[in-house]
Amino acid sequence: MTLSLAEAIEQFVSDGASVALEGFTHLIPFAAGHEIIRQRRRDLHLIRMTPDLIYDQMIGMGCARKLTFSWGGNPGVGSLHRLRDAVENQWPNPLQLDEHSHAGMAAAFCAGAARLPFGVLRGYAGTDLPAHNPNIRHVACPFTGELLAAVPAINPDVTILHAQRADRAGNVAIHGIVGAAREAALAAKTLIVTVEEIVDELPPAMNAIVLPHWIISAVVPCRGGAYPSYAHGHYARDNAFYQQWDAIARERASFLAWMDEHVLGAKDHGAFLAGLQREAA
Amino acid sequence: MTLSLAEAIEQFVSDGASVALEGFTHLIPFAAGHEIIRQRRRDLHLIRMTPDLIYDQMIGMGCARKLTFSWGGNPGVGSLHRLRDAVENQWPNPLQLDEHSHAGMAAAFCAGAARLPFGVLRGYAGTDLPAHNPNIRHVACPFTGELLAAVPAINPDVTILHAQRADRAGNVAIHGIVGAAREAALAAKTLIVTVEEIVDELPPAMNAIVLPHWIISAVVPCRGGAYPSYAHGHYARDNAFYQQWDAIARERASFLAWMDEHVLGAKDHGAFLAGLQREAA
Amino acid sequence: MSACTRDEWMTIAAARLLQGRPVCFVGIGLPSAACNLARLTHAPGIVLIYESGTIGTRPDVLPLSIGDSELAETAACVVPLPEIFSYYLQAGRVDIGFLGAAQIDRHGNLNSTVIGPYDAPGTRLPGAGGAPEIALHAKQVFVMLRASRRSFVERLDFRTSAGYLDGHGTRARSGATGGGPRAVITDFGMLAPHTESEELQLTALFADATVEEARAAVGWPLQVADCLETIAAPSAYELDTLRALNVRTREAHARPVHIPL
Amino acid sequence: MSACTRDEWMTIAAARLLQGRPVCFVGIGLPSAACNLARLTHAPGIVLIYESGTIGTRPDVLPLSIGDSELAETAACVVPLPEIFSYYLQAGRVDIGFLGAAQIDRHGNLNSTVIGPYDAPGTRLPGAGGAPEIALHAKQVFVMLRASRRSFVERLDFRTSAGYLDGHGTRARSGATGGGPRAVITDFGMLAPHTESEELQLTALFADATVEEARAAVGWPLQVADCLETIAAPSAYELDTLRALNVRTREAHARPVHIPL
Repeated sequence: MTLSLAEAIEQFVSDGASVALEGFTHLIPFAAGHEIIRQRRRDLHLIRMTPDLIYDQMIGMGCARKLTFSWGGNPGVGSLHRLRDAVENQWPNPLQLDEHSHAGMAAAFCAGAARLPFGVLRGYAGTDLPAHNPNIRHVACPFTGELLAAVPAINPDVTILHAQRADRAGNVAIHGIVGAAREAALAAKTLIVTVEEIVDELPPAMNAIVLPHWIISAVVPCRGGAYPSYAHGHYARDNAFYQQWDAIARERASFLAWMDEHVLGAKDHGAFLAGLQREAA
Repeated sequence: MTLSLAEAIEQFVSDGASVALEGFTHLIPFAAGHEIIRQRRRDLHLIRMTPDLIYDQMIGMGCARKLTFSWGGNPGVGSLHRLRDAVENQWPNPLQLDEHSHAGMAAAFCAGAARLPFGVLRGYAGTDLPAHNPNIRHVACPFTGELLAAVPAINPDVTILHAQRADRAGNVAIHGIVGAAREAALAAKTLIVTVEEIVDELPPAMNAIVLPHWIISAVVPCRGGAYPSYAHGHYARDNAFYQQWDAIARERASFLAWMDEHVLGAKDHGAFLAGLQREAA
Repeated sequence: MSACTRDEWMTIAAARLLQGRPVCFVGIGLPSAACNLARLTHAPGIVLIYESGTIGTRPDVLPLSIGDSELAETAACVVPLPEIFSYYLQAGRVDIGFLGAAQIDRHGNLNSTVIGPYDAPGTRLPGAGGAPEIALHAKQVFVMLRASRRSFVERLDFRTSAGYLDGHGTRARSGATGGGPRAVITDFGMLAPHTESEELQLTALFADATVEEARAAVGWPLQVADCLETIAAPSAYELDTLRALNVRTREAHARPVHIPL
Repeated sequence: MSACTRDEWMTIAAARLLQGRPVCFVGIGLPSAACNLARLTHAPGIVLIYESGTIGTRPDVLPLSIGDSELAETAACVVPLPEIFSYYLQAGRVDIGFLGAAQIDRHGNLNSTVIGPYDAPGTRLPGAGGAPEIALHAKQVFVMLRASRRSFVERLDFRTSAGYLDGHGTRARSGATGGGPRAVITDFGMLAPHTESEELQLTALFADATVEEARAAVGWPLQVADCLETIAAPSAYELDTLRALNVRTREAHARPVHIPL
């Protein structure tokens, strides 16, 4: 089913929902995150291995009550200041943390996709994480007796991905770095995919993953939907923007002013991109 | 490392070893199985989801002491008569069975690839398999208390695959139906891959999997190495041969005569194929 | 109606059960024919999955094996086998699973493992394959099996996959996620479970079959449902489509294969 | 030797540790520079894996993020992230893992989670990422970290990943599969664990650094190994290659990006 982004968020993302916007550095669904901010969703349980700028923005705008994550920084730059402000100072509201390692969270997504109640890994040994997260437990191998780490499955109410292409039947193909996109998609109760383009036939590609149309609730055409992240083969990551964000997000006032002008002040992702282009010119 | 097939089997497959020749209907490594028969390996623990004709041949020729499997038939035709003769009449020797469902064996290969001691699934419920296989046990979810099925990891001493292509660095690409080839490859202590061709660059393909060169012990150029199974994009499955096999393998004498003439009597896979071609002409 | 074989009638009766856009986990043989017939006639949106990992296949001819290249070439996507079983079947994404077997009992439990004792079998059958978990997880299971007193038995030699276990809700209480066998399509008509006892009853007959024929072919005292339906004879359209599919299939499989020398 | 910065020297010293064709699990920053420098100089067969799933990458410029497209474009293959962590790292297929951190203690345990109490942190750091399992499974771990009394501490605020735990074999007895931190490359030289106590000792100094400088930068009473080596100054070839790589990287990252409108 093809919807506009506003329709898809309106219809499928409700206050209080658990929401995973996945994509590992690549194909981060920025447009969808901005639309969630515009529609002023509240009390979301945000799930994402690497929160990145889009969760910094959603947290700073007060959308989130809880964060499940494994690495919360600005990749290659430093801190996510809004995430820090929420954790260190409860601004704009307290944020509950469900903190994992990448390996643990990957196991949790895989368990979710398989509809198993828990995932197993050899992990977390010798770390303080289990002492602070009751979601990290142990399970004994019924053959060897070895104790392994266990994490509960992640099954988001809604997973949102950005992809390069869908075909007219609604099958979606992603290539390049895929992260945990497939597992997050298959673990979800509802799956929304924004795409760069809709094509007659999906082209062959190395290392591609394909998601069949009937597991997808909505396909949303959204050119540039991953910017300032990137879409392999379509446009590059705007590393400069990631660096600029450090200054924008450092103070509450500059953050709010920027969000007000660029996100709330833009009616959609096209207007957001046009605004940045005007500013650059 | 590029070797001849005879060298690879000589060097890496020893009597008593656990050996998985994988490939689900597609890309079954017939040439490698025949070479194991020619080199008269004994007491092998054979592992394969769907034993197919190649294991029927290896079992009938006395290579195997144990079989881990989940479906032992001639696909689309009927029984594997040599497998049946071994189980029903211990001919040419007794064959120990470690019997699973596809889902259970897939979980065991995945656990093996991840070097976890066991795999978990919701499976085997209400079946008599656990009563006859001590390798099917249960594990309780540490979060919900639910009892799930558990199987021990499969880690073959040697996995052998057939693939369409390797590049000159030894990276291997498979496309089309892949079955549990990737998991069987990554679960193995030693991995041998026979390939249709060696190319400068692996072409992009839908749904392809790529195995990096450094997990592979030997790449063996072997055109037609999956025949009478098939290599997607290279040659078709010889369904007629699968049907003829039913008559060849039904009686011990006709089986032994055929193996003697076509496999033991051929110095390598090229000679085997040439023999069949002469017979067809 | 044209004259037709019981296999054709079974196939057409099964195809008619597939309405809308169900996701079907398909086995080789009659189920594969039934699912593709449904796709080519009244259910073009049906999604066919074969355990080889091919999703959304639209083969022009029927596959001989579960992993024919035709299935991959016409698929929306092909995924590794572990993914089909964990992320699709176990995840509850399959609406209808088709199963065959060597034996079925009155509660729809199936045997495809051995005739005789497991450790000293009279006949060793191919084994479980995907069946135990299809039986467990598909929202509905359809069984296709020709009837005889050797196949429809009072007591299985081995339970390979679960139907309703001992009936009377034992399956649901065991925690099985799927709905169990909703229909058994056989060569005299159809059986379906009684609402309470979950014992398979005769619910429909082919127009030219009789209750006596059905009872003679079933190894337990077969009950007849309160409302016994008659299965309409194949239409010319159904039969022509099925026969054209079978002709294409035979032609394709008769083409000699080049030995890759 | 040309004059060089301590960062350059650290990078070159780390690169020299990578001999042969090791499989390296690489992090962004100094480790990424060191691994690619080794690849471009004495170790062309080195296999670089980034946690984004790119295997065997040969980037022409250094990535800014762990998931830059350059890494995918030049990779032998790209696999899903769960596969990198389970089928490669956990499976013991990684020879050398690189880690950084905010804090390290005398047994090579690392903190990248919080400064202050976990529930009321003074500084919330990014967190674990791949570190706990890299620390656990890589056959050897190399740590790259500039030294100060705030980073080389007597006691971690939080243990994010395991080094030698409390030393004296506690790591091995805990069942960890990998070998632990074999070297800490810092801006005065290198530390390595003592054979028995597993306490990090000063084992090598850059030619222009002193034991006093090292001791001043470390928050525990730093022991000096019986045999203290001097790390040879960068060769012109090493330094030229590294600087050319850094110039290419700066140029590539300075290119304005087209807004996809």
